[in-house]
Amino acid sequence: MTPTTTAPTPAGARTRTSVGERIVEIVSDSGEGAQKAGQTFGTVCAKLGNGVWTVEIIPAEIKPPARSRAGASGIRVRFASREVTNRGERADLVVAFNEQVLYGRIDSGAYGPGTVVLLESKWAEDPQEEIRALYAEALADLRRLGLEVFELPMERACLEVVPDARVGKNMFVVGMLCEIFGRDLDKALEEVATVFRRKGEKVVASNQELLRRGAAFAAEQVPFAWEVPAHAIEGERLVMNGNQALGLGILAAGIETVAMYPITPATSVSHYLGRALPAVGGFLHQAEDEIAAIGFAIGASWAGKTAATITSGPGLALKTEFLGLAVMAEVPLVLIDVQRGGPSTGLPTKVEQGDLLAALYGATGDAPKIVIAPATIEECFHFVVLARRLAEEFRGPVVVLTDANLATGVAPIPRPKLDPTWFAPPLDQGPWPEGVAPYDWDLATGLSPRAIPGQRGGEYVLTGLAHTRNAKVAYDPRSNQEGCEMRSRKLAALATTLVPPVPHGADSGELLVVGWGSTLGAIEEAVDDLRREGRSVASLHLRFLSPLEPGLAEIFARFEKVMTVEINYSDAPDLPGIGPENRRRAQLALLLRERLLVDVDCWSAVRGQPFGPGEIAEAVRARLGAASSDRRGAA
Amino acid sequence: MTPTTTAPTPAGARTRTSVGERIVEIVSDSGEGAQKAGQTFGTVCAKLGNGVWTVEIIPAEIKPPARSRAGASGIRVRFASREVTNRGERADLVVAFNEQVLYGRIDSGAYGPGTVVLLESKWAEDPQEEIRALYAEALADLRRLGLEVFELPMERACLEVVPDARVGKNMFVVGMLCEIFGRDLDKALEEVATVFRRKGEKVVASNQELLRRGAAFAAEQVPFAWEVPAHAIEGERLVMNGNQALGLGILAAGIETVAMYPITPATSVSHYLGRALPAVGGFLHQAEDEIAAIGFAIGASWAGKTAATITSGPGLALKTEFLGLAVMAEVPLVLIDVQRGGPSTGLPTKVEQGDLLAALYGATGDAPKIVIAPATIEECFHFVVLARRLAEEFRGPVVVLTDANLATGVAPIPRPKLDPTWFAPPLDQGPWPEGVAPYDWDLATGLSPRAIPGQRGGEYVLTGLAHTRNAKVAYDPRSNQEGCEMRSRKLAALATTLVPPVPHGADSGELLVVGWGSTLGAIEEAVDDLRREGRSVASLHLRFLSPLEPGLAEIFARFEKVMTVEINYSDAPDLPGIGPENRRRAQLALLLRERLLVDVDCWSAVRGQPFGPGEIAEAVRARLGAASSDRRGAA
Amino acid sequence: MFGLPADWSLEVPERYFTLESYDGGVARWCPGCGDFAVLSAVQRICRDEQIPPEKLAMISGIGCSSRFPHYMHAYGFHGLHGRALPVACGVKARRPDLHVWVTTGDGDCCSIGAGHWLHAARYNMDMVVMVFDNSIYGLTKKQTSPTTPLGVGTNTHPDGAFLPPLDVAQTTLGFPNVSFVARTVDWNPLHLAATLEAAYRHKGTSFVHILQRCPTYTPNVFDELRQNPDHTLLLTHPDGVAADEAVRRMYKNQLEHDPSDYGGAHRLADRREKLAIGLLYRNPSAPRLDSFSIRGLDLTREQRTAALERELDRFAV
Amino acid sequence: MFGLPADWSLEVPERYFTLESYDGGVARWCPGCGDFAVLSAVQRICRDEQIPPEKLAMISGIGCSSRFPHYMHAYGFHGLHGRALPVACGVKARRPDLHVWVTTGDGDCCSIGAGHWLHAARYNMDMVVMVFDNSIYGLTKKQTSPTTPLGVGTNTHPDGAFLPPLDVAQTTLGFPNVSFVARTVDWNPLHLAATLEAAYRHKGTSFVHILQRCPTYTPNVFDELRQNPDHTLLLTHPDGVAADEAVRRMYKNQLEHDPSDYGGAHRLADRREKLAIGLLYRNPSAPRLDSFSIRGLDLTREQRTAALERELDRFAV
Ligand SMILES: Cc1ncc(C[n+]2csc(CCOP(=O)(O)OP(=O)(O)O)c2C)c(N)n1
Ligand SMILES: Cc1ncc(C[n+]2csc(CCOP(=O)(O)OP(=O)(O)O)c2C)c(N)n1
Ligand code: SF4
Ligand code: SF4
Ligand SMILES: [Mg+2]
Ligand SMILES: [Mg+2]
Repeated sequence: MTPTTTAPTPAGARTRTSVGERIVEIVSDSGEGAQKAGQTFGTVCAKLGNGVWTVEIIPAEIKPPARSRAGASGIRVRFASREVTNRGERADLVVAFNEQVLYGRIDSGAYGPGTVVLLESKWAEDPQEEIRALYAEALADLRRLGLEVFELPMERACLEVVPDARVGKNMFVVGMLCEIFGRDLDKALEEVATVFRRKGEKVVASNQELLRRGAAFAAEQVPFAWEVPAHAIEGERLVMNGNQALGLGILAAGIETVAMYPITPATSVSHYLGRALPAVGGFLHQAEDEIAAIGFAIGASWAGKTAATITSGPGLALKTEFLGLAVMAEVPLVLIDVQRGGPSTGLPTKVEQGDLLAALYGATGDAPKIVIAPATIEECFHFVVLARRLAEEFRGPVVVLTDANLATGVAPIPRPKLDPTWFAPPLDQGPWPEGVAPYDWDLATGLSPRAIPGQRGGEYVLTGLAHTRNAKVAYDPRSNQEGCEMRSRKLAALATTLVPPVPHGADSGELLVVGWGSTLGAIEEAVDDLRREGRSVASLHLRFLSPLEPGLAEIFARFEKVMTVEINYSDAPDLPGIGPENRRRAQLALLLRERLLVDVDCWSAVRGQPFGPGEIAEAVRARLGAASSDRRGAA
Repeated sequence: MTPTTTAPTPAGARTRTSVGERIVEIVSDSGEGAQKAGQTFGTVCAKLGNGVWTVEIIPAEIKPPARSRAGASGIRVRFASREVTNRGERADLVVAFNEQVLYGRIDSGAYGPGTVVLLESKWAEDPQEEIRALYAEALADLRRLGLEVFELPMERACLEVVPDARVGKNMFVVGMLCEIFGRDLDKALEEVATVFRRKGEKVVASNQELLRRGAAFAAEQVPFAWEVPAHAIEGERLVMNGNQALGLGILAAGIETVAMYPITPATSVSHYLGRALPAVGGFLHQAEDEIAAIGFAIGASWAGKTAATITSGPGLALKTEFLGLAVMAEVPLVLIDVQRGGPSTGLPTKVEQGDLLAALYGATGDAPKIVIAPATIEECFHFVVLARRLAEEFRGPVVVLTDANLATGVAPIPRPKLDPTWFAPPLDQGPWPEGVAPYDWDLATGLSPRAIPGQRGGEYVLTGLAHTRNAKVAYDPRSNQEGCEMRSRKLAALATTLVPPVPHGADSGELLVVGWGSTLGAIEEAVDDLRREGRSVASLHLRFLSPLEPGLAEIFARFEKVMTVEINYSDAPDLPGIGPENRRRAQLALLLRERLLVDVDCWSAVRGQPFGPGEIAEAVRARLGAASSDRRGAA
Repeated sequence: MFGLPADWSLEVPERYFTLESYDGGVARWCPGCGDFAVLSAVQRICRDEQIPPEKLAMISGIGCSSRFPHYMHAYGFHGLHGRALPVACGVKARRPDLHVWVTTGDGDCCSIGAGHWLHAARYNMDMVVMVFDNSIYGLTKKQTSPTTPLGVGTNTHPDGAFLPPLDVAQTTLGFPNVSFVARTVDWNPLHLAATLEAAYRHKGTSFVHILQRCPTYTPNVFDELRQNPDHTLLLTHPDGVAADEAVRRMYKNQLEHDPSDYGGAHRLADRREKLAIGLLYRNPSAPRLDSFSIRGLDLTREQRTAALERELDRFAV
Repeated sequence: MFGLPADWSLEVPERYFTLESYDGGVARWCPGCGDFAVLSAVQRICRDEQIPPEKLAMISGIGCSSRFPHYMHAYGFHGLHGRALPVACGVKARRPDLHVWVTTGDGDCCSIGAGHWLHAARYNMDMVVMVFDNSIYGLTKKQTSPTTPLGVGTNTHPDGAFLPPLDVAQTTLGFPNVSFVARTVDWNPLHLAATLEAAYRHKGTSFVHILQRCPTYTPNVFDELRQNPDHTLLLTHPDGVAADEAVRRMYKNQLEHDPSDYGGAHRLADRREKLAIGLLYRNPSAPRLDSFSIRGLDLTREQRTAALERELDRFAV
């Protein structure tokens, strides 16, 4: 981001530069409250009308030792004069409570030349010589890398207000940021009051004082100031992460039974539901394992209560057999998979879009099912509502694929206006119409009405064995063929109700970037940037992966080249031994190639990190044949 | 099959027609020994130099009631003047102990106009009127369908030798068949002696007498006689089914630990191993479930003992998570999946090739693994030997896909000459070379040597988390990318060692039929028949599904049209609402389309039955646009 | 109750259910299979209790015994091998009005289903769990089960199992929060019925260990027991399984055992001496997960919507 | 033994292992985590027993405690959540020369791993199974485990669990063919070490229930126990866990309990009165599956080839 305008500021000598957006990080040892600081600052920005995306930086260990390189705990706040849809790339400003935690962040590419670091300076005077030496060494390293470091005695300033700086520094930092970005201090003080409400007046007062001091401190010690003007927002906004949005979606869909087994990064959905589901009259079941969880949900659903189960990669693997049963026996079910890095236990806290093929093809035999992927936090909410309806209308499981990036990203979304049709309808216990088979398949659509236990006259025995429309076990040659046809036809029927997606940027051109899931924001931002450079690029984002949205062949035909961008593994195209016949491609690319017979290329990586718009743009430039330093793409 | 020559026979008035092949079935209520009769007759044919394929007809229930339509228990014997590779289609001759069991067989298309039925006639005089009526009705039905029925008092003839015909009829039938087909009775008597050896001389003598009586009875009562000349066979032959071949392959590969959980149709492998594995010093572990079974095998393999686990569809689903671990942590493992009808519990005893995509893509994240599929009973043996070697050389799991058709088909195969290199090498317990990492990946091939517990200096901790070449857990952006690349590269490395497959029939032409697994025999027979009709058709059979065999694009380019024939589900192409963009295609077709961007068509069905050459030929004719009664293919 | 049309309950008294009301067609087990006896007993209880067939949820795994639901006229769920109990818990969690009966086998329950077995006992939701113990894998044709006695050859262990069998009742007794464990035999229809009746009446998860004959694969395992009634010990108690006069006459060995005596139950469950049949243990006050899971079922749509708006409020900025 | 080069055994006496020989690098548990104590105790036993590091197979599932193998210098297998025991059994089945130690958590073992827990007890292969019971899911950040006490709020049950906790030792005792069950606490290093030592010496599957502090998520659950030693009952017996003088001095409540007394073990396992620590139960003669699984390891290549030819012969026509 380059500065756009320069405006004089009230803060004395400094000029306040107006910019379109800024990325700020607060990093520290864990337990120092950096995350609360970032959330508070982010909320203030959101309230003032900025687009905001915050994401927590979580160490791999639960309590890593202090001052450890891999142990950074913190938060990133990206805010702008427009909607923010992703975490962006390099930070503009970092507040760090020690110098060691910066290393891990640099390693993952979060900082680079130009990043400004406000660094706690007390380590320079540490009684331990080793620490002083490490500090000096790090300072040199940082500067060598082009970071602009300001050493500040933040902790000392805090100690003037509180006896233990560990628990006070964070609001001090919020004060600093408010000053640096010219935020209305009253709004921030109000927010502090809300955050600490439950802890009593004394705590509120002391934190408000810290905030004021921080602001004063920055005014004195920080030699720059920025402004990120707000944009107009309409209507009420809610601030949440994607997992909370999923949880709220469950409530709004009237899903009253959720069965799960804890697994990162899906667990926080159930943390939310642990409290919220009972509040709306539902029940959260923490089952003994993932198999029991899906079995429980299927049982509840068969008994007429639409149910959901929530998991991540390894848990999805365990649910494979039951997922096949839900397809075969046509039991509505919402299965949410918050994807993490794989294969196997993989990267539990990191992002990947690696479960698409497993969701589609994991079950043995032919198990057609609906698979959808929300692309934004707002869609996390609405897609659960959609999934519940699809599950019941199409009588089968609906897999909702989100990922760790959506799960942990926090942003404001418009407050949904609740619609009574979202709720699951009340349990039908009226008599079952005589003569209607338990699988009264409509030959054209494969759809059939469903008898719920308790409905007189609807008695039937659900089975995972091949069966007739009367739910009778049948091993004859026709019944299995018919059942498979009927279940497959449901997807075709659903597809006829979908409309073709609309490309972003342009309707035709040199290259079309195709994505799905959480990469939407970064891809579209990249496309916008590339188009501004004059490149003939557009993007298309798919929400329905099964059935695929219609009209793709027609859209693809308008572009010279089509390429997916996905956070999953693909062989780099130019490796020795890799040719078009044996290249293992990214997962959506595989699907599209098979269906459309179009030479869909892909650019993907499995680095456990969301893509930033810059690296996507870079990859596109490389594929377009422009000058690029990285022809190998992500590999 | 049309008669080829006619020769006078010794048996008086009848002429003995010489034919290229015959399909004979013996059907009865379960417990009447039909299977033993068929096996005995098949063995006699094999010994005399016929190609033979026998397959048991097994009712869905364990002990269905007598004279029930769905309860047919029996056997089919197809034998010919050449190798027989599949069960063929309509039977030429049926021996039936009651008329009711014929219905189920007719239903599955096993009989049709021209099939000759030798039917037990006692039911015509049954004391129960109902039975007499059923018998009469069935006779009428059979004749209406064009079957040629001969009513014979077989049971009465048996009762002259034994007091209970239930346990004697079967050898009587063998005698009849020997006479009808002009088989050397001495060979048959010898075989009877072998079969009943353990039951004592008296039993042998009485069964031999029954055999003689049967022969005499047929000579008197059966007004026709056939001859199926033998063909030259070289070397010693073994007669077995595909599951026994897998079991023997395990022994020959030196796999000394097999962990399984019973599941049809894989279980009979372990029935064989239950006795045989200890005999060669190995251990069969029946685990508490499929997850434990694969975990046990992985543990054994990590400890240096190459291990196998054997399962079918639902069990494969349960093994998904551990399979991902074996890929991620690079543990050699042979996983045999004897495919059955799916999805879900599906058709437990019936054939399907429905697990290909689940094997390839079932595990979450990117889990590249080797997948191979034997196409014959002989290959069932050799592919296990191959799988063990590949698993160890490429340090990961190898999935071997067979199916219920191979599992139950019995045929003679050349006796394998044991090769010492087939055996797993002895446990290496020498010191581990200093400085060699536990995953010392070769950058070009992804291969690395493996330390075995007990090797001094090789200590490392295997993990399913993302890890470095030092086996250290790593969440940094590069390590996961590198690990994924290395594991994927192994497939590319293996592919370079493979040679392109060779089409059967012709090198170029109008249509190429592509298959995999147990359909080989039927497809090639169909291609031969079609070529004899003058059609420009060839076939290609793949054994390696992952990595795919090389050179396919080049081969496909020589044909106008390519079409897979698979026993799994695909949408019929001409259904309303189904277009090329959303047609759900057969599994190998999907793979080939994605990789080669060739418009590979497919013809498939999920009727729980192996394909016969005739229906394949018919499907090909339909796709070639020739006159056909069934344009919808298998749907 | 839950979305029932208002006129529904009025209809109930007009209906009378006979044994045929529960008949789901011809059962296809082998002749002489013990499963038939259990089917009859359950149908009888349903008739005696006048349970509307649509209120029955018959849930099973996979195995010969797990075909049970197909032979009942009722709602049935013939699911996956080993997984009947999680499904049953899911059904019961929010449908307290349904009568849940679970059919499972010694392999289905004690081998692949072992984890769920333990946890379902712990959850203690109100349902009857019938464990059909024929000491073998029947449906897959004679493989060793965890209950196969030593010395019985099977297809996977031709020389017999390596380890002594587990006893279903005894092992169940060891599970946390277990509230009802009884044992009976299929060949004593009166005792079988009385045991299932007691199980049905218990509020909680009632495990009934049923020794079940499999003439096809384990024809002789119960020979001694069946030929000599002295190897059986009939447990009697006013709080136990009601033992008919006819049953009492059959067994000379009888013991009054208070089903609240957990220690005694443990000792009696041991089969090495005699086979104790009847109610081994019952704890009517063990907590039930379904008493928690039904919370909120009574909320109206309006209450739920209001609560949902409050939830949204929490995220407002 | 199995494919060892002939000179191998000669080398052994020359090596001496110190504690450092088993050091796998800095352990990364939270400060104050009970897991550290167990790690030290195990390293000490390995040193005392002079087990070559390459003969150690440290196997775990997933959880905080399951990181154990990473901190040992040894062969390690950090596998899947809940699945340590099947892997361990597979290792031991054909490698009797390896010393197998299993690390598992209360969630790993008693929840997702429950089926394997029961069956591994039944298989009774020679290994030590350490169940780290911190009454919580640690790694995934505070969800209810089957051992979470009532009243302890978690992220999935903010008002506490619905059901009373299961006790690991007590439940294990109920499993068929179980041969060794002991209990100890991480905060008594002497008793911990003595208990693990006894477990190591037992031939069979030795379950050690370790109450383990998790200062991060369940800081207070053991407060009472730790503050008042009178809530602990020290089990003593010549066949039991050797109790050091120092340990004896700590606990005023002591009981001589014969570990062969199964009924007594059951009663003592109950934690409602006092926490009994020490050896609850041991049965050295319980059959072991590994005594069967090793059969045939001594066959030579020639013998195996000959047997294989015989197998082929059976199919000859
Ligand atoms: C996941 C899975 N594994 C294995 C099977 C095969 N299978 C079906 S029933 C059964 C065991 C049956 O034994 P049991 O539970 O004792 O019931 P029984 O037939 O004796 O009544 C097995 C292993 C299956 N259907 N699914
Ligand atoms: C199949 C699967 N499900 C869930 C998880 C997530 N997970 C990892 S550890 C854990 C529980 C840890 O609790 P515990 O076993 O008590 O070990 P602790 O961390 O307390 O030592 C869970 C649920 C996983 N890794 N894999
Ligand atoms: S095999 Fe045994 S359990 Fe199964 S139906 Fe037959 S007799 Fe009953
Ligand atoms: S969370 Fe608890 S169990 Fe895990 S390392 Fe920290 S203190 Fe130990
Ligand atoms: Mg059984
Ligand atoms: Mg724990």
